[in-house]
Amino acid sequence: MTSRFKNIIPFSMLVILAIIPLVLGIGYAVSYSFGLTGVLNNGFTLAHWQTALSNKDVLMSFGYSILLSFVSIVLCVGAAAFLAFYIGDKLQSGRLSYFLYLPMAFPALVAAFFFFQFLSNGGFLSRFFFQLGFIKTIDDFPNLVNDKYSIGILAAQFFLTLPVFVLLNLSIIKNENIAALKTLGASLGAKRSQILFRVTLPVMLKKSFPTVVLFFIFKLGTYEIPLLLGRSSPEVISVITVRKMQRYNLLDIPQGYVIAVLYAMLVFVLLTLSLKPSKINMNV
Amino acid sequence: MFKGRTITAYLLIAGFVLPILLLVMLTFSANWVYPNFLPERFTLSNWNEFLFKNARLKQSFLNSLIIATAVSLFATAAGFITSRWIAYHKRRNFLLILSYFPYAISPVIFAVCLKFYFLKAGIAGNLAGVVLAQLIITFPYGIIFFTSFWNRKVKNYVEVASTLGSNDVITLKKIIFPIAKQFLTTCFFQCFIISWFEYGLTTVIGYGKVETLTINIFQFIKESNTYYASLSSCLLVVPPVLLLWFNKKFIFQQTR
Amino acid sequence: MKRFSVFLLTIFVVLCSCKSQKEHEITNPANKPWDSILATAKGKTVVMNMYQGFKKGNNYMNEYVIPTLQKEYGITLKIVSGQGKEIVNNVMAEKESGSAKGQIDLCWINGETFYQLMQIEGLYGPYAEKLPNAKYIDFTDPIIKYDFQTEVKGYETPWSKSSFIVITDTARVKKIPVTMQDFESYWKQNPGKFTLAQDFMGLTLLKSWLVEIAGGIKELEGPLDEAKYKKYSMQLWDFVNRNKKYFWKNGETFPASNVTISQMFGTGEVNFTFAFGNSDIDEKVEEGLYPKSAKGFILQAGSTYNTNYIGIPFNSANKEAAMVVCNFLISPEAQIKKSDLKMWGAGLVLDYSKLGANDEQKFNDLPKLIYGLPEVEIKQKSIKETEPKYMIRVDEDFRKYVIDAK
Amino acid sequence: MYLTLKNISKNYGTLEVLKKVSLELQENKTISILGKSGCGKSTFLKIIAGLETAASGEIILNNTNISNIKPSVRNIVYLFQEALLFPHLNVFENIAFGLRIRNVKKNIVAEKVKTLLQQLALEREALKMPDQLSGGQKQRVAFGRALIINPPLLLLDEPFSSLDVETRATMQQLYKSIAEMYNITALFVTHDLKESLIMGNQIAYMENGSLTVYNNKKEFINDMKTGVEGEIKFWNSL
Repeated sequence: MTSRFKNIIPFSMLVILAIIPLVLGIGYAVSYSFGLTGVLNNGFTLAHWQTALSNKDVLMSFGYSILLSFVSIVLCVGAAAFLAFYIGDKLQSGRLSYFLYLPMAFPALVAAFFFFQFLSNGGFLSRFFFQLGFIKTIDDFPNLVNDKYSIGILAAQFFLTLPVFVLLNLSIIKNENIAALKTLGASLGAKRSQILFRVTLPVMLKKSFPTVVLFFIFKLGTYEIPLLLGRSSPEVISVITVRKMQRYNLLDIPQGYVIAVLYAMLVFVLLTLSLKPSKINMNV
Repeated sequence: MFKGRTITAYLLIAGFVLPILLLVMLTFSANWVYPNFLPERFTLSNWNEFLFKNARLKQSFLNSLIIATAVSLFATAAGFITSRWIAYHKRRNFLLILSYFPYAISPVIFAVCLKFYFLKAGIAGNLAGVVLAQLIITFPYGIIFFTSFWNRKVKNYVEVASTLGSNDVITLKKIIFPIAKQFLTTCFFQCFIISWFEYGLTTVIGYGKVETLTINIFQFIKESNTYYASLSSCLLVVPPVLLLWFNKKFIFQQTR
Repeated sequence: MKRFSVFLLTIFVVLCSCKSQKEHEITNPANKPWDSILATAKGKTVVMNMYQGFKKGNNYMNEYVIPTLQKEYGITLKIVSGQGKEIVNNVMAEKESGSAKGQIDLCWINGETFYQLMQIEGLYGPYAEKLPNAKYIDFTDPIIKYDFQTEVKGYETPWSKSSFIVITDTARVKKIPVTMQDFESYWKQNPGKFTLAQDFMGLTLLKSWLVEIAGGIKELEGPLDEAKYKKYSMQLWDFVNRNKKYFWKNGETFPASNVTISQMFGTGEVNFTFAFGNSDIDEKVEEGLYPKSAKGFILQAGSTYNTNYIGIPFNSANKEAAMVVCNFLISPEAQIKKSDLKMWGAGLVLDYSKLGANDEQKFNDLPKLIYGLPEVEIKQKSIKETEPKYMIRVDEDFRKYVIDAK
Repeated sequence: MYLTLKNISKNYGTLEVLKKVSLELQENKTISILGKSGCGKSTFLKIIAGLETAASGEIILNNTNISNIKPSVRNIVYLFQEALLFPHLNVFENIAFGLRIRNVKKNIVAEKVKTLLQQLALEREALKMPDQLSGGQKQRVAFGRALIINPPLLLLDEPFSSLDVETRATMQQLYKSIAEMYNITALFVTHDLKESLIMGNQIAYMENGSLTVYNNKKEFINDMKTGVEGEIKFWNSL
């Protein structure tokens, strides 16, 4: 029937461009991690999984990535909520609103490069402080990139993601008619803090939850920013994967695929959790 | 109260504008020696080099442009068609999660898992391979983007049109396209930007042979060539900023 | 849905089962007469993997080599960033997928990279000694015959010789540390002013210290001796670990590349940087990056002296053109240009005595180093490279015992 | 008989939405179908329009079996609860749509649309976009858009349910006069008892996918399940 024929095109596009690459990519990683493919592999083995999982650096990398993404998201969500309520009207319309979109014109790589130029010991901020006489030598400037607390990475990600969440919050405030809900709360006798914690924030969080999880997933896979601004150890998941795959010790390569498989599983679980039916809503 | 709000707003905006200003400044700089805040002298030579001498940067700009255009055209069209099928499909949610996956996963990790097949197919290290690889992440984005378009209302419009005697082709031309126009352009530009910004996947599948602006930037950073890195950064940032000026919506994408 | 998954599974199984096919036994193009090689090479594009961290090196390639090759041989040379592990990885991936037409036609390699490429049979050869310009090279010279103690056997074309030196600023460092002990006391007095990179430069430094611990290169000659390596390397990691708190950023991170260290040396963030090749100081002083008080010196262990080479991956689709490029790069003209401080300032790989009088004159007319070490001094203190496995092990263990150790 | 529906059934999975529904309707008559929301009314209309396919049953219109004909060829117009005016076209073009896609000559289109605009009291709105119209105006445009192609059968799915009481009354009268003027044959679905009585020449009641067709209004009023009696009692008790 014609409708059947019509469906062939989207079906085959989905299969060819999305499903086959997915199955092939993950299949390859799985088979490599179990020693089934690869020049130096000879047959099924659990050894790579054992080595990778007993390696402190692999587990630390997962812990570090999760923590980093979490902190980064919390910072963004918190600041965005504050800004949306405090100066939302200024950001929503008028000339200023255009500037809010500026960071979205930055690729992660450029943001990373800029923050390196800005925050490193030889960077803009350090020079500025030197000129003002706050620091006497280059060594007085605190470590803000490749640093212990990942300040550089967090700064770059904050810069890139903050506008997204401000816009998200602004649209939720508008669509969910938060102002009316607040009035309603007040008329029912709620105090200001009660309105905030019992009405406004719960509504906002519930509405933005899927997007928050999605961004958490994005942050988990971030590559360029930690590559340039991170420390040698611990490394985020993408960086350690690529590094393990480019080792002098060629026998370490399967470990890279073990990490890739673990990461893919993590993403899948998070996606399934956040995309429960009817929660899919990309148009913020 | 009022003052505090104004100051906050301007501080925020300043934080967003500063990076562009400083990057632009670096492109005109020479001998930027510590601890001077400003370079010893300003020069046009970096731009001069780009505009008139260095064929490599120009080629990269062109490559980025070709790849992004091809990718976004195809991803928009394919995403539009496929999302319609998925939106009205029984297993809509399952298919959507499947589409989210390639979009949400780290492109560079996805790329190292796929590299083998690209090599096997003989399309690693060339433009076509990079376009295909980028399609693998932008096409699902297109699907996700358009699923909200194919809502009940649009379905009803189509039904009304058909009972009024309109066949599929006419409905597509006279009803669906006009209604979807805004969606289509927005999706096109967002895919364009995703592709324009892409680094991890492009470097793995493109072997570094397909030089795009992001690849250039990374090379310049590796060489510690701050001025050139800034210059290519500016080239990368300017088109999206222009788009922004044109229409804010076009660049509102899910920044990674 | 079921049908669909079966379909996918089939595709996957089919694709996986295609074992990488054995490359065809082609007749060695190197045996063809040079004229016919030249003719085949014409109009081809050669892709070269190259470490692009040397600005001058990039200029040499972009401004001299590429246009000259185009003009004289009709060959388009395309430079692509890539080094060491990346090259090995790419060649291996191509081997796995059985791609007959390789992505890369030339790569700039040496040491462990060469060793590994040979291990996976990733290089084409032997061809190097058949190049017409090979006559200028003394292939019996041990520094050319052996790449990190692995015999080259015509699988690589030597490109230049260089030696490892440490650079410091005499204005900032009054008493230059040479031994490990010197360094230890220097670090304690001047915390935060020293670091090493995770690339070949940093690894060479670590190997130099390994030699110092072992009491000289003699002890580490020959194939890697596990017992010896264990003994000395443990001392090395102990040395680094007990001192790293005095390193840049308290030794919690190490730059990915020495390029960063050179930049930081320029801004005064650190007081030492490293280089392969004596001309580095002159270049960077002239560029304005290093102060004029910059000075090179040699560590207690001596200056690791090696040759870097150019190899052709096994599956290059343009072997003839790649050979023509190799031949050009070892021509007296290209080599003398390369030694020119204004171009690159790399060490000549040709045998000086085999040059014609004309070329000899040209070479001697080149400007001399102002800030670098005298060539004689380096020669006296030069030591040969340890076996490649040392590099590989040091690389791994540096990560394991220092970077990842908490 | 002009329209005959024979044993139409439909199920979604195990849920039976329509159970062997049959119906007959004469030309130029309107039948009201009363039913609560979710009783299967909309599915029923969609099957007649060809937007959904029935599991079994036949649709015979003017002696032709149209059960397997594409909706765009059936010409049966289906009017939704919402007016569903094409948002990118103005009032004039919305009404003209059916003719435009049939490549009718421009001057004829202009003439016909103009007449309809007059009859629907929409002359002043001709160049407005849908979002500038009131609810009643929108529904009138939707009518005009349907009437212009002279459909052999009109399906109305609670077209006035979202309008306020006053507008609703006006629209009901307007529909009646237009139906007469254009000799319309129609199925009018509503959940409003009064409306069903006003609009239909004939009345039917749908519940849980089964349809009861009444021979006359008396029978309809007497049937307990329609709730008419309860309503009458309420008004009498006042």
